[in-house]
Amino acid sequence: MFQCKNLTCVREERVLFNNLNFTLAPGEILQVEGPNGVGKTSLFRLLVGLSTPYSGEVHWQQQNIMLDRDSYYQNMLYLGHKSGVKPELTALENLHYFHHLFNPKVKFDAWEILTLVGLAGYENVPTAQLSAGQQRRVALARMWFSDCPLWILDEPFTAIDKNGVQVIEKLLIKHAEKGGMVILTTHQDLLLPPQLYKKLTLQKPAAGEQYV
Amino acid sequence: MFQCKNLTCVREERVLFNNLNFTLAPGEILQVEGPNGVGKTSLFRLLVGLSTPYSGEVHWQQQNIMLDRDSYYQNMLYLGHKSGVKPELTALENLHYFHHLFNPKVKFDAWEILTLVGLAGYENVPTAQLSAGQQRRVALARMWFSDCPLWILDEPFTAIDKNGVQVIEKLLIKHAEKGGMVILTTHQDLLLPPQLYKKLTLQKPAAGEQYV
Amino acid sequence: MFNAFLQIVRKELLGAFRQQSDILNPIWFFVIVVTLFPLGIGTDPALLARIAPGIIWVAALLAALLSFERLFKDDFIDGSLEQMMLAPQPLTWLVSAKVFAHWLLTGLPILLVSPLLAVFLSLQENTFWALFLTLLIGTPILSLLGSIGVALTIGLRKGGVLLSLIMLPLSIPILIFSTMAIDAATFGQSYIGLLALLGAMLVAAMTLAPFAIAASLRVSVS
Amino acid sequence: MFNAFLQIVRKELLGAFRQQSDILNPIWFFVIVVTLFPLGIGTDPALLARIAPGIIWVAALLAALLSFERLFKDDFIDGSLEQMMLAPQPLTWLVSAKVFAHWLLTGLPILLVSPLLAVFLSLQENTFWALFLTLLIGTPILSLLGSIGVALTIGLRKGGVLLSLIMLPLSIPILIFSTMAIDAATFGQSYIGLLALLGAMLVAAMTLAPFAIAASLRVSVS
Amino acid sequence: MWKWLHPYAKAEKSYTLSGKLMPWFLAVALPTFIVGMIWGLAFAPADYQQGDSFRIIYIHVPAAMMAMGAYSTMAIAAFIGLVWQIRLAEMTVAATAPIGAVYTFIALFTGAAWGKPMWGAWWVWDARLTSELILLFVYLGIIALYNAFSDKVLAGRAASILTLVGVINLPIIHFSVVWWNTLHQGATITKFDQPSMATDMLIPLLIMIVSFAAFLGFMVLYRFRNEILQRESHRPWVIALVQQSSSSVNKRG
Amino acid sequence: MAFASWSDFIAMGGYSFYVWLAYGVSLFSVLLLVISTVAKRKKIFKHVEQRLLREQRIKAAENREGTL
Ligand code: HEM
Ligand SMILES: Nc1ncnc2c1ncn2[C@@H]1O[C@H](COP(=O)(O)OP(=O)(O)OP(=O)(O)O)[C@@H](O)[C@H]1O
Ligand SMILES: Nc1ncnc2c1ncn2[C@@H]1O[C@H](COP(=O)(O)OP(=O)(O)OP(=O)(O)O)[C@@H](O)[C@H]1O
Ligand SMILES: [Mg+2]
Ligand SMILES: [Mg+2]
Repeated sequence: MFQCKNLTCVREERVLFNNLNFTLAPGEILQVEGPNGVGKTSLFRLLVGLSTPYSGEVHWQQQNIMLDRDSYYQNMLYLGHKSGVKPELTALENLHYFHHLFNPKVKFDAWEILTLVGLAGYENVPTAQLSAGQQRRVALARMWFSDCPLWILDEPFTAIDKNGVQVIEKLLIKHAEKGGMVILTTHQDLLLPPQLYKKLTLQKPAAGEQYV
Repeated sequence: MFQCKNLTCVREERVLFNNLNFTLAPGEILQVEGPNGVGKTSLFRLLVGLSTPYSGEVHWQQQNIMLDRDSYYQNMLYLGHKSGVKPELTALENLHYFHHLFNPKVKFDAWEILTLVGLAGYENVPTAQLSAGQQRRVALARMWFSDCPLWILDEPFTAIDKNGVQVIEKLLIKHAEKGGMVILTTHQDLLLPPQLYKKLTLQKPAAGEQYV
Repeated sequence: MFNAFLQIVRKELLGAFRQQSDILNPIWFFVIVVTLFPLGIGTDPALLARIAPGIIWVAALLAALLSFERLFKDDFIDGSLEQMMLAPQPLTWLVSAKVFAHWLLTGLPILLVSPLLAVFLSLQENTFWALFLTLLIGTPILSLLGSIGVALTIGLRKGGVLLSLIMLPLSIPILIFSTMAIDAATFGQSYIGLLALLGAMLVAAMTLAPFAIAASLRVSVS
Repeated sequence: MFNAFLQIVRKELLGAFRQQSDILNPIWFFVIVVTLFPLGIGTDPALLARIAPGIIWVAALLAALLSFERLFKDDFIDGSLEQMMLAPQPLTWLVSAKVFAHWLLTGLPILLVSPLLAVFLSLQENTFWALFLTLLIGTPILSLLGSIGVALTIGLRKGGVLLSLIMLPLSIPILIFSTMAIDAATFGQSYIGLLALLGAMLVAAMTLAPFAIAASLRVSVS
Repeated sequence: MWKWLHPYAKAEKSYTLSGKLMPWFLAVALPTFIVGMIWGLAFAPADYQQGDSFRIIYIHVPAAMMAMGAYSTMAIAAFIGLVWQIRLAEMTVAATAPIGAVYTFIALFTGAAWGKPMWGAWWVWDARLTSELILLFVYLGIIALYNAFSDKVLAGRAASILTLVGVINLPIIHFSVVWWNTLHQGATITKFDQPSMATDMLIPLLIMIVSFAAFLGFMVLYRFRNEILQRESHRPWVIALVQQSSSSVNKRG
Repeated sequence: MAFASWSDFIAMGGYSFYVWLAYGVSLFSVLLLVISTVAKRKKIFKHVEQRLLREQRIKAAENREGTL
């Protein structure tokens, strides 16, 4: 169970959103929508605990995430605008590092996963020498061996080609079917059938809510 | 007239494409397509003269671009994966800089243009403090006051919201109608009517062409 | 948990060895700075020997400083820092691994070349040993203190010179005690007390700095 | 064309003034390095006065070095460097504007604080003037030479320390001539010849370096 | 203490409270300053060794003492702010730093102006002097760090962390005179059992110390209010305040 | 009174330069601090006013057609 309680975000003196509430149960996918600059990334950084909310709390299994980071982070996978891939290491080395740091208990075959994300043949090239989309794929590869129930994905489809987008969407459905939860943003329309996911549309605060 | 003659690109001992030829006449829009890592960005960097081709030439008005950079650059606008916007300067300052350096002869009203790209009210915020899409918009704003006939745009729609994509596509059409040329890549489908633009699909070289 | 520590150290070393020049860089910088001084000051051996320990220490400080950028800044830009902060291990621990790797890549090489420099600057054996010991204890403190500085300035564009502003005053005590110890050695006095003081500072830094670094990171990366 | 030059200088200065601390940073760094030495070396005024010019020069060199990263590196990362290379003006000219801005932001402040440091290090007036003049002629050469180094190393990740390796040997001649001039001044001899030599180096650097920088950039950014 | 207040109301309450306190500090600082300065400059007897140059003491010593005092205040506030997550305490740190820096600068400058006639040099690398210089650097570092952040909440926290780390310099400054043999005076007035100074000279000094302390308090409160305004500028009460002040200006002009 | 006359007072027993320099610079720097602090308060007020204007501009822009 993932809960977002009365979350208020203030950035540079502007209120982005005020008293945001939502709950995510296992098996659900939530797409956060909204125009540029409305506060999606800011919201996600609150949800993963990278920044502290002006007011309100985020709860994972009835527990404030700020109070017990370690157990939250054992269950959460976040992919942001920045990919977190080390450019001077190869794809293979990057995967191994992620594996050891985040999911040490999962058994996995790095070569197999790199083939699945379409990087067969590029395993030993320093990531800096890959194309924009290929670099992104190295980061996304983590979804293929993650055992975390909660995935928080900020525009996972940037720079990914059409075929790639479809494959990832299938993966998301599979994850939800196994009881996982997904929160994601994207400016492209999801190709998923509408009954499979919820939408949350962020809007600019109305005139009365601009000041808290 | 923009011509690409027998262009071959080799990166790290791999042939990306071999003997590529195409011509672009005034009023045409060309979308370069292809899966991740096929060589679109590499092609574009050849087209603008940032890197030198393995073999072949790029011609602008019958003239090799490498031989007369200045006159080519007076007519060409390139937007790449990196936006070229200075994060510590405000949107306004960035626009003024671009204006003076690239299109000093055009008359323009920076405030008006920032309103057009949806940044009204953010004119004096350092760009670093804008959202991903808003930062991208600052870079794209150059299209609104550019007098260059040739636009070369590498994934201009990244991080832009749906409404934004439509507005930009309209701008591209207007540019083409005035006799301009556009070369762009994007992984999203263009919403333009198909008769308005050409497609060039890059493919991985077949087995026989892998070595030149 | 130990595995995570090792993995981070391994990743840092791998990255450095991939960019081969990276390992040699601090040494070269150090050597060049030390050779600049005889050029700038004159080559009188007595004078050189007199100011040598000070020069070597200042050079070590500056070499550490120059290499700090890479400790966290690159990680910040490519997003691997924020991923590290979301790892299911205590951040203090992961951060210690990074500092340790930094020391391996800058402090250790400086220790290894110091005998060479001692020859260049006509140091006596006694003085050299004091220099070596103070460097051995002092460079880890520099790595720890510097990391606090980097962690504080990481989110800022162009934190580079701000970092030096923050870090230098903090490292001045180490510099003072080290050079006092070396001076004592030159005059044949016992300097064990000063070494003990430095050691105490090291222990304090080792226990407290990781917390300061982690807290600073939580502030800077947000 | 002049407009483009001014615009680039303006942009650089604006960026630096936005980050208010950025203008003061080179000065502070410089001041701090200069204070480190008395701490590391000892406080005998005669000794200090003797090595002062060397220290000030080395500090100026290091301050320039530390600030080079920002000259092109930031521009490279955010893509404004490649945009500059696509501007319809000669690249050599635009590049000169950047170097000039760099000098305004690092060389000039150092000149301005040098009287203060002269007091700290008990310099005599005659020596001080020699120091000031050599700095006046020397720091632009440093900016120019350093820019070649940055332009060469920019495409490499972690070029930072590599840069210092390339740049320090190049700047050694300047250091040597400057300190020779200052020494001559200390002993009351004429140093006009050495200054002329430095001036000649400056002229040569100003005419040739922009081409070297532009060519290096075309290689690095590709 | 604040627990019963609405979480948003803390800042507004402290704003008004500090506004009420400010005049009191000023009421102490100004008269003591005038009295102390006139007394010290014109009425106190000249020192039998140093002559009239010793009158610099009336700013040198208060400034030096309050420079350290300001830092101690900051360190305590930083500790409170970080441990109990109190943003107001972090603001205090940011508010105090520039004042501390100015006091430190004054101590340094007056010391230098005193040293020239007494020791024959504007500057010597003496332990006391050096450590005071380091203190100035620490202050400048804190201010620069604070200014470099655009989000002032984060800036306050960063400055607090740096303040705490910088505490390692305090004992060094304090014991420097004991550890190194130095040109600089040892403790003279702080030996309370037997002050080694004539009372005629001592009393104005004490008055000046009080004045400097009260002025420190006044400035801290003023800057503290600035900090609150800056950080809370999205709150209705600040906007009301701004609109009120701008309309009153309009009425006048 | 430790001085016999005004000119004695100004002369400060031969140390006039140092004493008055010290006092002058101290007063000056304190004055600078005060001025900058007061100016800061004004700046904050102006900043908030500007922000209010900015919000009005955003409102106005929202009603326009064809913006990105
Ligand atoms: C730049 C030069 C100087 C600096 C940075 C400096 C700094 C200090 C400091 C930090 C204190 C400590 C105040 C305290 O106890 O909390 C102090 C006190 C004092 N200084 Fe200086 N000083 C300088 C020059 C001088 C000179 C030249 C004289 C006189 C010849 C002098 C006379 C005193 C006296 C009498 C005290 C009071 C000592 C006490 O009662 O504790 N100072 N100074
Ligand atoms: N800096 C580089 N050095 C060496 N090889 C590179 C470099 N950048 C890209 N490549 C290689 O060139 C190929 C094409 O890369 P390019 O960036 O042109 O692809 P792209 O079509 O733009 O892909 P994307 O859709 O992901 O942006 C890739 O397979 C990559 O491995
Ligand atoms: N580092 C920052 N400092 C201050 N303000 C910021 C910062 N980053 C973003 N903002 C502000 O917060 C608002 C929301 O930004 P955010 O990045 O959350 O938007 P977003 O919804 O993710 O937009 P996009 O679709 O463009 O990614 C923006 O209006 C921006 O001005
Ligand atoms: Mg976003
Ligand atoms: Mg690409």
